[in-house]
Amino acid sequence: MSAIGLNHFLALGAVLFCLGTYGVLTRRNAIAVLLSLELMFNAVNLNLVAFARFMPNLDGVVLAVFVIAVAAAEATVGVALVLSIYRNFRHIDLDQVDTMKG
Amino acid sequence: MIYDPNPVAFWLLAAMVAGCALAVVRARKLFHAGLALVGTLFAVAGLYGLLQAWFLAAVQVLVYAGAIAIMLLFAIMLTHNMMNPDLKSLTTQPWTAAALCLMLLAILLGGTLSSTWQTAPDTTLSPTWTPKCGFQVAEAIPSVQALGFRLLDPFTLPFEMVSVLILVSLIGALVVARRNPALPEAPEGREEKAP
Amino acid sequence: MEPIFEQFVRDLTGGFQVPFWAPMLVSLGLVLAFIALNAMFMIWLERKICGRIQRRMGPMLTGPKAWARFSMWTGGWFQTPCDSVKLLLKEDIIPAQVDRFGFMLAPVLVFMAALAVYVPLPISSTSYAQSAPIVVAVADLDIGLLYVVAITTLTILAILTAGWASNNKYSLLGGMRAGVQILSYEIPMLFALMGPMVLAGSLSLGDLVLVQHAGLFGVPLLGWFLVPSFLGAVVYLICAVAETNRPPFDMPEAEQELVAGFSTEYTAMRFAMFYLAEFSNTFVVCMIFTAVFLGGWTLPGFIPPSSLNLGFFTLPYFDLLAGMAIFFAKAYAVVLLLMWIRWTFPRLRPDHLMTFGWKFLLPLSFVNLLVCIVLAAIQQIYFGGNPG
Amino acid sequence: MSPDEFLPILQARFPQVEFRLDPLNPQALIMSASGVPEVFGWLRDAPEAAMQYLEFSTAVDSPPDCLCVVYSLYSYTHRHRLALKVDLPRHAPTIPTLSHLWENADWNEREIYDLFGVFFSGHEDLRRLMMPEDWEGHPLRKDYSHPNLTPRPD
Amino acid sequence: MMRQFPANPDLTVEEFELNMGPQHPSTHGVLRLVLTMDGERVVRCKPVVGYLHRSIEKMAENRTYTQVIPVTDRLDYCTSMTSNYVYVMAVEDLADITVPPRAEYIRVIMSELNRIASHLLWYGTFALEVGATTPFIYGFRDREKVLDLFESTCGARLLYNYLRIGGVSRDLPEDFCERMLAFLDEWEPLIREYEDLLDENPIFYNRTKKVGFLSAEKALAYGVSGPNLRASGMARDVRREHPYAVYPELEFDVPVRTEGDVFARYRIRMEELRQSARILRQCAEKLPGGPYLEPQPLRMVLPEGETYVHLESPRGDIGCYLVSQGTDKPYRCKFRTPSFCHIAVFQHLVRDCLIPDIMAICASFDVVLPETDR
Repeated sequence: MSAIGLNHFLALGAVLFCLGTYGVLTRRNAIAVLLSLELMFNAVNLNLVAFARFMPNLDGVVLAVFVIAVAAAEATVGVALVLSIYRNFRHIDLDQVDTMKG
Repeated sequence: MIYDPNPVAFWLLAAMVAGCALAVVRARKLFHAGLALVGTLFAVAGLYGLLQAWFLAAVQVLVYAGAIAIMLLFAIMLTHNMMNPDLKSLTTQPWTAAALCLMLLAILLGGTLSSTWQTAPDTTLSPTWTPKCGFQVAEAIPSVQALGFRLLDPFTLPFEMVSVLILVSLIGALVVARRNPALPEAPEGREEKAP
Repeated sequence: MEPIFEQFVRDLTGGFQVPFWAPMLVSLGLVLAFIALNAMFMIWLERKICGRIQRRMGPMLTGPKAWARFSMWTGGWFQTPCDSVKLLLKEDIIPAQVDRFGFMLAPVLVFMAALAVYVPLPISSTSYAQSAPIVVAVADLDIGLLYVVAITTLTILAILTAGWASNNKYSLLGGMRAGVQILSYEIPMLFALMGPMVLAGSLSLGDLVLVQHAGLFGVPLLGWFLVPSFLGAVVYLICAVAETNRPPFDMPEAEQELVAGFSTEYTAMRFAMFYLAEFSNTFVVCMIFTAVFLGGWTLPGFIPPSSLNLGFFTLPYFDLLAGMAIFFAKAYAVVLLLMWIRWTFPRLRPDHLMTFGWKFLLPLSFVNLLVCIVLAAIQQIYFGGNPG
Repeated sequence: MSPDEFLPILQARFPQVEFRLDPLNPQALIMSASGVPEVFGWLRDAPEAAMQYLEFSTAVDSPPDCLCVVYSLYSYTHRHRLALKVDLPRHAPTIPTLSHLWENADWNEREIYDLFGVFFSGHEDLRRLMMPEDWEGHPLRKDYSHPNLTPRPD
Repeated sequence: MMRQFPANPDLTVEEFELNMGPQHPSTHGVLRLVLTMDGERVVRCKPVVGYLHRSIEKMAENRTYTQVIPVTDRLDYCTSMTSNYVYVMAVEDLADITVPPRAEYIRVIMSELNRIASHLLWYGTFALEVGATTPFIYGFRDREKVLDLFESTCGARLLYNYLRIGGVSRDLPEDFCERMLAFLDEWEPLIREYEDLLDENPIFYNRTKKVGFLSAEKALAYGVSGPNLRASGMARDVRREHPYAVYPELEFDVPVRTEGDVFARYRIRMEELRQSARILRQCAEKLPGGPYLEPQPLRMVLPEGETYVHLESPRGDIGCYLVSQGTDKPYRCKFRTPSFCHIAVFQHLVRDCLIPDIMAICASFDVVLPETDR
């Protein structure tokens, strides 16, 4: 196995990102979509940190910290929405959640 | 100081990341998907360690796996009646989505692998950079102190903006998820409350 | 750990170069052995202390009656080995409708968390071979403190999985309660630890202890962080009791209400894992308290010589052993304090627990942070910074 | 006030209900089944009676014809007690409920219904209290027989 | 069952039923509480009883008057002395037998000792409900000493079968008074120790103050009696209002509190421990000599008639309604027991509270199931 270079990390990031999108596209359940969304965030972070390490400056890691913070904020709002949907419709099956009432 | 990560560690962690991510996407039970997500987060934290971003690894475990994933697990537990896991309505048209994602993967890999990045892995991180307040930065590669000063020095505005963002999302989430305020008080119980 | 281990092997075998994975395995073995022995000793100690507080004698029957005179204190010391053997031999039932994967994963996760927490904890320091003293710990990470708090997420995860996988209403409630409790006490704990971080200017536990040894404002006696960030120490101790689900914060296993909380369905070996993990967590919490607030393995103004000659035999690594002795003495003192709290307080109600945590401990830790920042600034400006 | 002082007042106020002293029990009055809610309502609310406390209510089965329901009232302010007995036919005894006056009556009446078979009209949740729901027969009746009930040998 | 919200009709919240008991570690005996829960909060509670129904009243109808006494022991196994006493008093009232004064004093001594034993048992289990394990051991350690006194007089520790119609079955052993006074001298300062364990403790304070509030009207409506009624402000003690036996000659005061919550009930019972000790000391001085039993024929026949007699048991106002038709067996014997009403009150009390509150409230009512199910 040759020495591990930047491309290995980028490839891994890409694979993770695609799996995330696959999850978002195919899952019916709202929370499963949120889970796959977290996957995509992680893929982005991985690339950022890989870049930060290989062209040596710290901005990538700083940006990664910000991305984690934003992902946290996004996830809270996402779960809040899911809970209120669950209160109204007793299930969180995205296909049937289409009324704008209430 | 030449930086070369241990290949065995890298391939092990990469396999774990891919495996857990697949599990998140394909898991039969929703709770297993949650667990798999936590597995991915820990594997990615390991990769950050490999890339010597120690602080980020700790933050990832603490914030991501410790708060966000746990919150999602709570959401799963709250919304999911325990007795019958929803096996039936799991995925919609899986094959078309898989084809789409593979095409996306091909494009991404084509783009990244072919281009040449001007990297200089064998130098320590920004040795010359010293923050204005004159406190000498430890020489070690991305040490916590260096990251700390980096966060506050050039990135002060984004740092404050993110804290405001988190506050706003917190309050927003509370308002959205709060139970309907017009909950009728139980007639009999209420006026019996202790004086 | 690596430099000391290599030095030790080089002394013994005269220059044999150790492969890079050897110190990891050795430290893993040491930590595992320590967890097992320490848990057994602490379970027995807990029952003895509980007995003495309730004016009875605790376990007395098992074990030989060697020291009859003070058998009141040493009687029954063979009790916990018997218990553990019993637990091992009991039938290991997995109920039918249980979610097998989650059910089996939970104890493993709990034990993983209990194991992983020991990494950054410094036991003592030795300068036997090299000139500068090296901190003796599995791996003195420079994000030690943050790592320790991060590992508690594993315990939360394990408890949630156990609660969920047991597939019964009571354990789900117990699991959720435990998760919420640990989560909401992690934040005041982190803020309480920020005080010492600011004072020491670093996250690694080794540096914390060295700064404490150097003393505050030039006075070695004030060095222990217990003195400058006293509020932080109190808040940390309360959060520690809550984190390890010990009374008066033991709602998750409150037998009266939820039968046995999240570990209702677990039997024999798996229950032993939870039980062992709880006790090893308690000891870890006490080790962190000693390292962060009680000046770890140092006594103010006392530096043990690196090797002591006892006339006919020079004892090498004496400073390592002395440091370890001091460290464990302090740690067990804190353990006794926790046990004393356990048997005297009634249980808190969950909503009191929440309001107490969020509305009382958190502001208190902010105040403590402010005090520490002021003290650190004074130390920095007038007394020329930290040795770290 | 003892029962014989109560007697004239009650007879004056409720002419259509006939009261008489109970020869066996000095503290009791025997009344007819009609007008039970009004009498008890008055007893509870009238200042001179002020019976806020229903101590207990039970039934005494005396075959062949009479099943008598007993109520024992106590007034906290006047410190006096009054027992009221109502005779009912044995085969289908029904009596209006008092659970709206005293909540204590709710469970007492359920127990009487369970063990004696007295039906309380107006009781919102008249179920068996002691016996399992699907139990037939009323155990405390004198003529109650059950396969595994063996009489004592003496 | 879905609970509709009037404000927003399509918003339904699913409540789930939770069964607590009948085999639950915290319910005393076999009580089952059907709780309708809304998340962590309890919305409604329906107690279900009848699991311990032995139909003592049916058994009493097939036994002669003296054979019923051991049956009444099982009525309330924590205080079987007072259950015996109430039945025996009813029979004596019907047959108007006068009991020799020494027997009266012995009966009062026994019921007060029984009150101390029952309150100590209550103290231990109540503290355990609230989560403190140490008081349990302290309470039971001292209760053992009281049970030793019982064992020396009537041979049994829990179900004594000691009283007879017309007096007591056996005289007190000679050194009984000295041993009892020795116990009291050693034990009374310990009450202060019990209170130190719980009283000033902020956690205990939060768990019991303003929890399980019972207003005086509701208490009367539900027929609550004893310490629980006195905690809601009604100073009603049968020993004071309708004095029986030798209570008129003894002076003791009746503790009353007005808050009506769990803490008030706890304080009342701790105070009653001291009053019982005071009564016992007076009885020990005034204990007269003379016969301890007015012998009665074994198969005694009572004249036709009915009577209702009641006295103060540690749990409340226990009564016996006895009907005799001139035969040697009671025609109808109804026991009015306090726990029967106290469990009924749970429907009203356990509402809009948390699960740990239920434990505290049920424990503070000192409920015993054999008494309820009879």
